[in-house]
Amino acid sequence: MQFLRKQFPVMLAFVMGMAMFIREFVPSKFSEQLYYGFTDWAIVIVGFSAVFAILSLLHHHMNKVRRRVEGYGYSVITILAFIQMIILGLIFSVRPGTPAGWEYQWLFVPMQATMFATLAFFIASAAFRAFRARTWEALALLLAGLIVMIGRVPIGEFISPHLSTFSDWIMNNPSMAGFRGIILGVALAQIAISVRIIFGIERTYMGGGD
Amino acid sequence: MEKVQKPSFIERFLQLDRRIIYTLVALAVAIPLLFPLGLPIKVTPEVQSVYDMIEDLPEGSNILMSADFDPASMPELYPMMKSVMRHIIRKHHKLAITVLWPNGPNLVAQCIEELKQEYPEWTNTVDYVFLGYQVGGAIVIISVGDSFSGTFPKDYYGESTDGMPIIKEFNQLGQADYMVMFEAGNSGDWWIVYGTEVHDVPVGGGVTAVVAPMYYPYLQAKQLNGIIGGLKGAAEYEKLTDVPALATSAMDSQSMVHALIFVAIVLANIFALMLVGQKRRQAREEM
Amino acid sequence: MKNLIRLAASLVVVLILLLCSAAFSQESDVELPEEPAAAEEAGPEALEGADIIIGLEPAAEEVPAVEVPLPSYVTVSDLPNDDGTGIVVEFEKAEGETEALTYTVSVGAGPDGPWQEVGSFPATKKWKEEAGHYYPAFFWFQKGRAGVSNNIHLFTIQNLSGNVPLETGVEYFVKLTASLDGANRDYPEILSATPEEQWFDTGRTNVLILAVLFGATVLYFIARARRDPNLFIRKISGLDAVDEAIGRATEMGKPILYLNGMSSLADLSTLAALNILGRVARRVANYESKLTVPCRDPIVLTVAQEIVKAGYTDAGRPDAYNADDIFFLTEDQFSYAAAVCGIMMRDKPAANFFMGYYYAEALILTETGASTGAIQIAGTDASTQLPFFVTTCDYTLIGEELYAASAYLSREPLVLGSLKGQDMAKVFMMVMIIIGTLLMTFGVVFIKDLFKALG
Amino acid sequence: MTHLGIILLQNNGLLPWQEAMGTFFTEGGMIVVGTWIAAGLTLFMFSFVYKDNPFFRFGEHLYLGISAGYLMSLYFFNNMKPKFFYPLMPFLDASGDSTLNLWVIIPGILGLFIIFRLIPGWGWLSRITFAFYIGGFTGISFPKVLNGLLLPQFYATMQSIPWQVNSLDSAVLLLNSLVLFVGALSVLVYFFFSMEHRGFIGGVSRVGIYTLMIAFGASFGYTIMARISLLIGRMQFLMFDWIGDEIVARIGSLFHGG
Repeated sequence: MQFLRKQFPVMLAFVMGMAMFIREFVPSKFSEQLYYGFTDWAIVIVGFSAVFAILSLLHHHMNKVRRRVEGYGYSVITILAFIQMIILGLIFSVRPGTPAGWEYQWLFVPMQATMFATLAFFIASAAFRAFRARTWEALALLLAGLIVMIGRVPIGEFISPHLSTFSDWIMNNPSMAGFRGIILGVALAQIAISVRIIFGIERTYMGGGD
Repeated sequence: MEKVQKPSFIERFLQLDRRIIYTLVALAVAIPLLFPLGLPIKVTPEVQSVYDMIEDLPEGSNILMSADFDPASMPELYPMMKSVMRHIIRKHHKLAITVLWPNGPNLVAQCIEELKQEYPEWTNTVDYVFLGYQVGGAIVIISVGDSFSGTFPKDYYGESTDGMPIIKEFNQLGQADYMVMFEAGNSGDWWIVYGTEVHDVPVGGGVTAVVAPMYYPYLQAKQLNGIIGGLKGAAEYEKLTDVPALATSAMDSQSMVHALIFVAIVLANIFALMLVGQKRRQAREEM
Repeated sequence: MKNLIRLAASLVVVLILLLCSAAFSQESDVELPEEPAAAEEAGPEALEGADIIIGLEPAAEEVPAVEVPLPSYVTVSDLPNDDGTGIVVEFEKAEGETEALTYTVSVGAGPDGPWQEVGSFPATKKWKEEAGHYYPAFFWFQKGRAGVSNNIHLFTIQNLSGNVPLETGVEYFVKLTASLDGANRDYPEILSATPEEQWFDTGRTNVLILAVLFGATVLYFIARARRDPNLFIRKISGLDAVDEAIGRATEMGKPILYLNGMSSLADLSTLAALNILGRVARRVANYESKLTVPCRDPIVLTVAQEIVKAGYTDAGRPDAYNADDIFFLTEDQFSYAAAVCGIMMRDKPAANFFMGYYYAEALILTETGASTGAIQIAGTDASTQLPFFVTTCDYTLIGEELYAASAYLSREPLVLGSLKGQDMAKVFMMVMIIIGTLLMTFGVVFIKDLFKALG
Repeated sequence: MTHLGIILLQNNGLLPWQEAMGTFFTEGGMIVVGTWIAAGLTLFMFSFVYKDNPFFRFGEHLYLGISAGYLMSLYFFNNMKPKFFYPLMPFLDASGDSTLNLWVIIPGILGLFIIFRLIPGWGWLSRITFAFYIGGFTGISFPKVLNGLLLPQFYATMQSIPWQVNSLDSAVLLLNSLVLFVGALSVLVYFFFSMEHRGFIGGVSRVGIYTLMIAFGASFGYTIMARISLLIGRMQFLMFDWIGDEIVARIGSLFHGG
């Protein structure tokens, strides 16, 4: 039992990791089957875990209702909205032209688009607060931001006709160099964490204790 | 120096409540939509070349259009699709329209309806055919290389495409003299790789600002003859066709908001510098 | 543990030797082609791995109205580095090729047809240089590799008409036709080849070598850290803020909000975020504050519950753990964001942690968090969202720092050793970039091809 | 219930009641109703940028429930049906594309291990699932990181430096390649953990910080336009689809003096 709890998961992670790693260098049909086999299985696992996740969501809101915490009425809305959607969705499917499809088009999509659009407000207020030349680094951020921002709209032409050329230059040279450095560093870090996981050195994800 | 009074105007400006900024942004977007300002727009060469291609083709040439986007990209792509379509109608070209994204066809249908009110003589099945959506992505593109009527047995309105007057002259990707695609994702890659490169059809693209960087390499490689990028590109095309519409006013909104943010940031920095100066002076006086 | 690492390391070495030998056995085929006598006539640049090489001058029996150029020789062979579903036609640029010339390739089950057209292309397209993955450029020592710039046409056949894939082990016959101004001319020989599957993708040799090199470096430094646990790792600014934020939340008696990012566990940054969550949970348990973890991915939810539980147990406070505090919201990006904003505005957490991968919603979350006056600490490798975290959060772990922080916080020598290994790999990379740039500046260009990813 | 279960699992195109609904949900009245609901919810969701309020709270909870329900239905139709139920019970798939594949019982068991977390004392079983899932995906991403992230950037950074300067254009080219070379390397030095950032290393990492700041500023400025486009899209919906072209045009003409 102790073996199943401790050593077995580590060994399983090693075997799976090595198998999928080696597979990447084998072009044969078997290796392709292995890949699609694994991802199909992962989809099934996620499907089961989704059931667990939904139970967690419902439990969280049921708890609020049961304990009558402030605003528990809203939790009732979430529960009802979920239940009616899943029932309609499973019976009629979620294609356009079904009740669930209608709800998707007229409830889900507008709310999604609106939340997305609030970014226009937030980006303005974030720019206002953050673009202050408090330090030399902040000045670099501020100048690059202002030039690129204004170089992208027609009024940039009023200020200087070279502004949009210069803003493209910033995007394609110093900015690209910065992101390249970030990506190279991240790639190395990801390699290191992969090695630690495959060789069982990194086991936080398995929890601890018993 | 007992000056613990109300914060000065400068200090209050630097601590500006975010809600005031939100209100200003909302106004800066809404007002130009109501009354377009008509700020000057400079046409970039990549938009000009799409326009020139449609303009210079002899009247009655075959043009294929693919609208591969959904309502999420409508603010950017719908206005440019509409003005390109209007340009095609004016030049009396034949037009076939396909859609590779499942939620796209309604947008095209809406665009056609609106243009028909402007140009009542523009006739379905003769001047244009709206083939609608077909599943399969790249397979659809390979298949239209063979025939439109085979790939789309029925058009969007449920009519059989076989035997339509337009289909008699224009039934293959290869017969197109030009193609314009409107892309919010990577379907354009498929069009280039499996379609226009294979059949040697020149192609121009209208793309959202987000995916534009993906398509510029094709422009450099001359696999695209032009790009209409984002709202700005749409506004430029409206200027070229001389019908300022949604994109032009949206571009005015953009300019307004950008100017607002720009001025606010510049003022904030000047004020912050002034405040630092003030504090220093005060400190010196106290000494 | 030690033995496991050793076992694993030796396994890797054995596997690599195996794979390399496979690679080189294939290479030897390439370097020593059994050249048929006919190839001599074709000229010195006999093509590698060809099943059949024919070098006859095109027979000029009947002179067509237009002189259609034909290539001097054509080869058909198995497509290398594939799963046995492709064959490839190669031929040298014909003399007098122009844009107007079109080549058409047809495939048949027997030498006499029936023929199915599988592709047709103008003479300005389909060059061998473009077929990177199948003919990796870093084997510059291969014959016919150097100085072939746009001299050899290469056309791969993987589907018959109607998208029917080729079958492994079946012989296919190929006919090449050149057309110019309506006149057609067939290449006089019908050639054939049989698709076969390969067991090592030579196109990824450089990836494998680098993976082993970097992997071994990391493992070596982990082993070294075991002997000498006092490796120097500089302080990562922003990490002290983690403790500070937890302390402040406790003083104020307010909860702490921790997000693991928007991605699934298939994304390594989510794992880094979960690692940090484990450390945060341990400290939170000591301080007796409340830790709220809304999740977006079902599997991340379950792992996060396990990790927080372990953190509380390690801190000796298993009773304080409440599974309901680590809960699922939804997988939809913006309803998740809306719900988290709701939590921020109502519970007013004193500290918000944003770790892992984020998309556009990042700014909605951080701006709402800033408006409630919380201390905000972010850590992400999502380069598109970094600008927003950096400008709206109190501390941001940028890119690699997220991963380093998860190692640093654990303070385990083994994990710190892997940071050291990572740095060594970085030195190697920087040196390679400098050497490569210098060499290329002085005209040695092949060095770049060694690092080309061929997909 | 079993009967309904079977119907759900079957794949036979439109079910009878779906046909009966016809175009009820896609035409006429339901669109008007939809537009009004959408407009109302749009305003509800926008209201939170001002401050938390009952309207937003209503919208937020409704959105949460609907999205969770919608995505769970999608999970069922797109994941569980084709990948789990059909391989177990191929006779349910009317298209006949499915074949019996009992191997899917293994991921089924691994999935059940996660649900077993609800049973006290059984939670540790889910570790096996985590190990399987995380181990496999790590093995997949390790080479992909090299192939898709590291090598392409590495390859792009290695550029020959055009030293010959004989015109303004060539000077710009030289500047560009130097900026790219120095910028990328200095950022890498900034991410160096084994040494204190002092002396030469400290100087280079300062350059790295400036490069990063320029990159972040530029990327921030670049994104503003795309975000405002989204707000324009919503405004156009409220002003033209909901309130209607004519009214908006009339308001507009009031101010235009028309």
